[in-house]
Amino acid sequence: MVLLAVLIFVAVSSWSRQPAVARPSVQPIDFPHVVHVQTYKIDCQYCHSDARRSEYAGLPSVERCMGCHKITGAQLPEIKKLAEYFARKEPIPWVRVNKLPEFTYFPHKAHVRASVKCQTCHGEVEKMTTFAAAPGPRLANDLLNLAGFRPAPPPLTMGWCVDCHREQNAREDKKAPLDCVACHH
Amino acid sequence: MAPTTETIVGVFAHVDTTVRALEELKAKGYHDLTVYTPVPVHEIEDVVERDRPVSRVRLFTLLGGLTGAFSGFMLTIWSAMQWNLVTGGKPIASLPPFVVIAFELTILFGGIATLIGMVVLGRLPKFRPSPGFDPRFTRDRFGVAVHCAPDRGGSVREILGAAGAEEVKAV
Amino acid sequence: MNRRDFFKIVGATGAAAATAGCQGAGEHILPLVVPNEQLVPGVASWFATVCRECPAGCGVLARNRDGRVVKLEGNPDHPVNAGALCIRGQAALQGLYHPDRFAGPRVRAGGGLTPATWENAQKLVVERLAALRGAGKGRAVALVTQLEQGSLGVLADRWTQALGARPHVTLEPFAYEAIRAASRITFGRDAIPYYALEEAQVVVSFGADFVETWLSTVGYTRAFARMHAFRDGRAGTFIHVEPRQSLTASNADEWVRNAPGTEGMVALAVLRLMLEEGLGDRRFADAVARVDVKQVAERSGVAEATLRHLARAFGHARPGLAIGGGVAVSGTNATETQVAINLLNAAAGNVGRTVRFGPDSAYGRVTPYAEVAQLVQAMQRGEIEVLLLGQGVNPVHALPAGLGFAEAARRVGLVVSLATQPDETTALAHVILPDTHWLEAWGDYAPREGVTGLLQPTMSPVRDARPLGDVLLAVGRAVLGSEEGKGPLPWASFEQYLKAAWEPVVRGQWAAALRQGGVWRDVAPAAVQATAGPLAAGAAALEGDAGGFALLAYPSLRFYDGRGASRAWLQEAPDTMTQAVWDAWVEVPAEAAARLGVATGDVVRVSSPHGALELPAYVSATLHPQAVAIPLGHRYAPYHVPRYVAAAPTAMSPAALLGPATDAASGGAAWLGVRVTLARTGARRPLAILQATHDQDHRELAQHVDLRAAREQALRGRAGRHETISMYADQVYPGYHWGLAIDVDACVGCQACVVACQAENNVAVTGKASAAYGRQLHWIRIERWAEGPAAHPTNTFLPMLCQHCEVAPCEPVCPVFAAYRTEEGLNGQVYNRCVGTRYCGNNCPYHVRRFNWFQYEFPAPLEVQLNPDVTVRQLGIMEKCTMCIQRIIAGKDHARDAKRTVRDGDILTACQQTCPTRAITFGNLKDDTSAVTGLRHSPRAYTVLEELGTRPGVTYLKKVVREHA
Amino acid sequence: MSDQPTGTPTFADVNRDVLRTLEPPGHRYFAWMSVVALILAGGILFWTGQVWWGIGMAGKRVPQMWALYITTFVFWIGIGHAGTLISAVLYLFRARWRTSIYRAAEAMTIFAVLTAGLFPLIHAGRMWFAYFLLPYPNQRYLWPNFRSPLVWDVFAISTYLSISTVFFIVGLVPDIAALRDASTGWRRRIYALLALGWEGSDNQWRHYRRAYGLFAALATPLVLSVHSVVSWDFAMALVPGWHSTLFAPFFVDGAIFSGFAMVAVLVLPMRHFFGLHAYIRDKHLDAMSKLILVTSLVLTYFYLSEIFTALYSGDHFEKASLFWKVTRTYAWALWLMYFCNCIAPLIFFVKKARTHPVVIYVVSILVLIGMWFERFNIIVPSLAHGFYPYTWGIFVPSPTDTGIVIGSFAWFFLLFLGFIKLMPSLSIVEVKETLPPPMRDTRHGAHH
Repeated sequence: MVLLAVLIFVAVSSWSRQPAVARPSVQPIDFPHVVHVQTYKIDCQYCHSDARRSEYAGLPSVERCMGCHKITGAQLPEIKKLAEYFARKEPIPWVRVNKLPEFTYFPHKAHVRASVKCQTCHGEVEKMTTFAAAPGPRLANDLLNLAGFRPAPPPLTMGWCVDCHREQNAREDKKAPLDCVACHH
Repeated sequence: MAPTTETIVGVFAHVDTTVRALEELKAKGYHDLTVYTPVPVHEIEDVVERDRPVSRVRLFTLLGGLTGAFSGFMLTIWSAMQWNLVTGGKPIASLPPFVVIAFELTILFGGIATLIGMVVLGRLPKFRPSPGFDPRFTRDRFGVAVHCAPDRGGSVREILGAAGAEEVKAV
Repeated sequence: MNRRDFFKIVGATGAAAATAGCQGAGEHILPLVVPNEQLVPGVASWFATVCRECPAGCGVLARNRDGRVVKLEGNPDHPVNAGALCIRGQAALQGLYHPDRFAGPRVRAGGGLTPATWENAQKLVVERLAALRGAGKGRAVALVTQLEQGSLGVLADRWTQALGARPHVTLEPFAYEAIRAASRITFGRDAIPYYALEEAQVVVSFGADFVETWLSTVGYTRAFARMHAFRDGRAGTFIHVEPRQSLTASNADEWVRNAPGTEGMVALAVLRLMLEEGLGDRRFADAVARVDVKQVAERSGVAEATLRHLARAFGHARPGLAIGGGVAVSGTNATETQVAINLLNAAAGNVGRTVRFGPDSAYGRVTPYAEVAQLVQAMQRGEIEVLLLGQGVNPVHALPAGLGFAEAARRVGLVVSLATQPDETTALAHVILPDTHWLEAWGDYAPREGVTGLLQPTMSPVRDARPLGDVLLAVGRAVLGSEEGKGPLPWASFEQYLKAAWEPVVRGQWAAALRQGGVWRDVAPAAVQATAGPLAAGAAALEGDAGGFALLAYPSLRFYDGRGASRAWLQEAPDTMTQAVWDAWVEVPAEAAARLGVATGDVVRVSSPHGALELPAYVSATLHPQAVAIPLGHRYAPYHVPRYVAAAPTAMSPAALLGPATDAASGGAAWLGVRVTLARTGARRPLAILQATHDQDHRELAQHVDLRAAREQALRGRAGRHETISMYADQVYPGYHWGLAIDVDACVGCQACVVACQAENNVAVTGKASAAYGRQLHWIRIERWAEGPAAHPTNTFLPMLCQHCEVAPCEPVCPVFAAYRTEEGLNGQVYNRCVGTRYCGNNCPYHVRRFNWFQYEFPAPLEVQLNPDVTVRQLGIMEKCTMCIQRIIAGKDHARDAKRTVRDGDILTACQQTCPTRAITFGNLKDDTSAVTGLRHSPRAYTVLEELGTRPGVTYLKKVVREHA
Repeated sequence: MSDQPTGTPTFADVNRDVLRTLEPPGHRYFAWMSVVALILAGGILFWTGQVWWGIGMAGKRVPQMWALYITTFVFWIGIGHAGTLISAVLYLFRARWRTSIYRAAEAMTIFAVLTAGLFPLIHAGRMWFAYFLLPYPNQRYLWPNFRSPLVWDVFAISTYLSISTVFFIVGLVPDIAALRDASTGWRRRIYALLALGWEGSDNQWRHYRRAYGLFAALATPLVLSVHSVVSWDFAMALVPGWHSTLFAPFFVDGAIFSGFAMVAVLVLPMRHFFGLHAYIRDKHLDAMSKLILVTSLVLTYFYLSEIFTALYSGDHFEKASLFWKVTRTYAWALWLMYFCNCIAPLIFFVKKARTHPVVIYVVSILVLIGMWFERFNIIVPSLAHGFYPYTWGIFVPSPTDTGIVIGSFAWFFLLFLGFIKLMPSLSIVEVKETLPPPMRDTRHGAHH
């Protein structure tokens, strides 16, 4: 009877918990990370320049994009779109891919300082033509847990963060906080 | 089916007659008996249980209880270790409160084990009524079903009849 | 739970998207088009400016996150407030993001105001002005603003001259004209001096409510703390003379209750006795020769012994200081009273020492009330065709009804209001050209000689508004028909004008001046000679039923003259003395209440010769039996009703009861001028009073120690301090151990911390009904605990917040670890884990945990103010003080960048940061050198409800009471 | 069995009489049913509103973070106890008079616990996260705080519910078999399924009897533990008026007290409407009355010692809290409680009263009221006058919490009404056991 109750509630839990969203993203401009990162070897932080100093990684200003694209590939249709945005002095309404719940505080700065690679959380962006993520809690995981198996928690879930923090603390002299209120306040 | 043994049922209206029949049968060396009673009657039990061990249900209970107690402490202490969160300045593995959990689980597991024991040993659930059964046995009649070699049927009827069965039938 | 919620601002500000940072909630994220070097998304940048909520002109730092201002803090470099900010300053944000703010120009069509374009709206004004000018009737134009003596004031003067309009009028309801006049009479100088409280040994205040509103509340409260707090070793004496036990009176070591309007004679009697005792300058003997002490004692109700004691205390002080303010110097005899006070100072030789002319207050520049009265008369006579009213002025509400401003205004052809949000005065306006909020504007303001603060826009305008300066320039040029660069008003914008005006001062150092928040220099005290003829101050003359009660109409700590009342934060912050929120009340002396048979909450009809007011009674044992008191400035903003209060009463401010009476000598408005009669209506309007009782029932929550004992302990240390023993091992703190120390001796109960916390931590506003039912959400509260005789209690103010106990009762009862102990000594509260069993709330002996009974809303655009670093709590969640965990995290982060550990001062909690008296200290208890550790081991240290063994992380320091108190 | 007036019912009579109670009900029954259902619907509506708009809909506040819901929760848990006590403890003591009422009492237990179980959910600010209290492995690696009495509750109550249900079902099996053999058509098929093919063979009986005894042995400590745990919700807290070692026995006794009152309230009408006077005899009523009387006296003793400790301890907070309770806002509730729980039952010292159905019924109702108010008096006034004078305050119930509480009673009676028509509310088997087994030979006449 108790077990039954548990099962029901676990099922409930999988939707009632706000997960990290993961949607196939249709971007206003078809931006290929693969080209920028692999072909042109541009460092992540060249564009996402706030990561090292801010809670947010930040997006490149349209001006910065134009910095290269005034010349580079200016004739390509997607780049033309970019140019139009710039001409209209409008921000590009990028569609959000990674988002943590509102009650979770995730500072990029601290993680960059601890020299965590972007790919650790965002996946192999350098191989992505369209950026996507498949994170978030899944009912399957809870059920497997319940059955006694311990599947690795999917990316951008709490358990996943915690695993990494614990590894860090176990290895080097790092002090990755495991305090609840470090992230939830 | 070709009967290698036959079953003869005697239906009784009274306890004392039933008891007499049982005594008689046992004396005559019939040990493969099934007794149906609407309620447990100790006169009958005395006869039936005389040469049988006590029910083993209690072993189930004991094991269940122990499992409960153990898993109770395991769960609480182990899960507390998962985060080492201090509350109210108390130690991580603060046993006194955990005793409560352990106790409740002891009872729970013990109870469930007992149920299992009863079902398993009592051969429940039974999907098809056994041949000797008669609906009257759950109301106010007592039944004695004797399983014997086909050739002994006659004497069994005799005994039952003599003991005062209202009705004797072979099934 | 919307947090880091940027997108809504786009709805709020037209141009936001272009200047916006990048983190969007939900679907879209917007990059900057052109990077703005000042704004790194997710990193706060600070802009220095000047608070214009009242004429005190404190320096302010605005915290800008992702293009929007989310918090105000005092500017530590500013000489007036040195980092502190008062409750009204903290709440200014709610003026910036006020839901009722005009979204753009409005023009009256038919009954109501309809939106219009700037062009059309301005055209209306321009045409009218041009016509008048053509007809040579420039005098029919009047410009009224709040006190603007900086560049804007000068521009306004230029503008009026250029158009030949009437001289620019600055309107401040409380202008302390009596002090000016008295200075003229006694010292021959038309100014309001600087009173150096910090250097006085004994301060005798005649109604000067400096903790609430007097002149420069933050500045003088700071000064008071330095002169009075035991902490700084001065432990000076403060004596307060007032008929009502105001917040300031509660902070006095000795509160002397006098009959209303008799402060003047009391001062003279004290002076006479002082001279009789041979203390002070004999030259003033003949000035008080005719003062009959016995008669004074009898008329003022102050015992002769008390007068003598005052005289001795004041006479022996080296130096002392006598100040006058509040009701005492705003009566019909205000100037006489202030003259008497001046003489006290002169005779005691305080002039030049604690009374300093030179760094004179900006209040001295306010247009005299007499001229305002003349303007109103002119309006009545229909001589005024165009009346322009700047923001911050609301004469219909704030000026005595007897002046008849409303009627007069109805006779004006075109009333142009530049207010930012609707009020009683805009209701009469024909055209509204919304001014920018001061947080969006350029400008400068000099609160006193030698200190000039600079205002700069701290964010892009929240609404479609234009600064007054720009409007004046545009309109002026249009009227004069001159174009940009030419004529008397050549400047393209006020910004340009300001920079031009400042160039000679800053000489290229503009940026530096902006960063500092202004420029300041020391001003040498000017030498003045005191002269005095024979004096015999009488009591204030009050019109109305001789048997009635003197009406004490006093400016409210929270609303000043009503400017603050539209802020929900201020409405919900309790008035410290009554602990009432969300409503006005009439303070009725207990005797009278008994006679009328009214209890607190019964509606009473207060009638004066000039009007009547129906207010719930607050029965007070301390108020003088011949007086009733009503705070000024109470009103509701449209969005408060019915969201926070059931219905809006017609009027709540005593201004409606006051006549045209003035103080003859100065011409200033007489706030103490009428007697009123009380009548029971039978109706009830229960007040939302947050504190159940002011008697702490021997529970030693607020403790005090005698001055002598305190001195002794300070030398020898305190004997017999026992540590509470525990069955468990003490907690070990691997890193930091945060702690808080609160000096009850320093706390004056100004409530600034309450609103600061509310602003910092996204604490919602609940409204009157909820607050009355114990559902308010403040994380910190200021309690008033009264001891001694009911009619004359000693009040102690106790800031109460989460005690962050080491052995916290709230933690073990939480079934899901939502409440737990962090390894840095905080009581963590994990909102997203909380299920809402409220067990912790029951089990907290201090009852400082707050529960989200409903889903509380932040009406747009107020949600733009929400602090992105703090979760907005959902319904059904328990919340409480976190010691500003987000600031702790930020502080540790910065320290780590600098490759060091956190030091004292790296982290200031919001409450500590804003406290004018530095009563709150945050720090690391593991660091023996930190201030908080020192205080924790002070002989005055104690913890609340110590016997429960909760081992709080918050230490309190006992209030130090003076022998004669 | 000398006190049996007219002829003792035979085994067959028992079957007949019990089966009679299961005959299709009359319109009166349905009228009652629909009234109850209507009230329940109201309660559900209020609950929906509360979930939607927030706990604020209920009259809770600082300082009464808990109020009517927990009050009623404890009340229902208490009610449950009598059932288990009758079926388990009295079974172990071989108190034969229990047989005719224990089935109803057990059903009551289960329904009471089912009702009580709702309240923690209703009470929680975010009940949709209530599963956080359950220990199950999850991706967050988070577990409940086993130091919290609320988690003890979760375990105690779910265990209690499970065990009582098992106990109840096991007790039913032989009876259902009897129903099976007495009924026809679809009913027969259903009962056949539920009877698990019970035949009453000697083998089944011997394990059954043993198991039943063991259940009783397990249920006895359990029933004592459950209400102790519930009492610790309060005793573990710091609040003056809660923080007392007295609470566990105090609550258990109160529970049995109120439980028996509820049994009387349920059984007396059954006896009347189903004409079960032959089975529920005066001696049963007498025994129940005596138990109510005894528990009442014990309770009175606890009340006195509670007051005594508050006074004798010299603890300022305790004393202040006590004086406030006795004299201020909620004093009426306190005195009402004293009357209902201490004075009213004293009438059972009169022998006639002990067997007079109406008297018993009235007293029982009073006791139920009294016991509900006991919990109210423990929770609301204690919180109203706690450690911190600033937040002293008065709780005012709102339509929502009142409605939900009333709804919970409807829910309980709905379940019970359903039960008495679907299941034998008298234990056929155990009643038969108490009857003299049929003997032909009168020499064995005297039964032992």
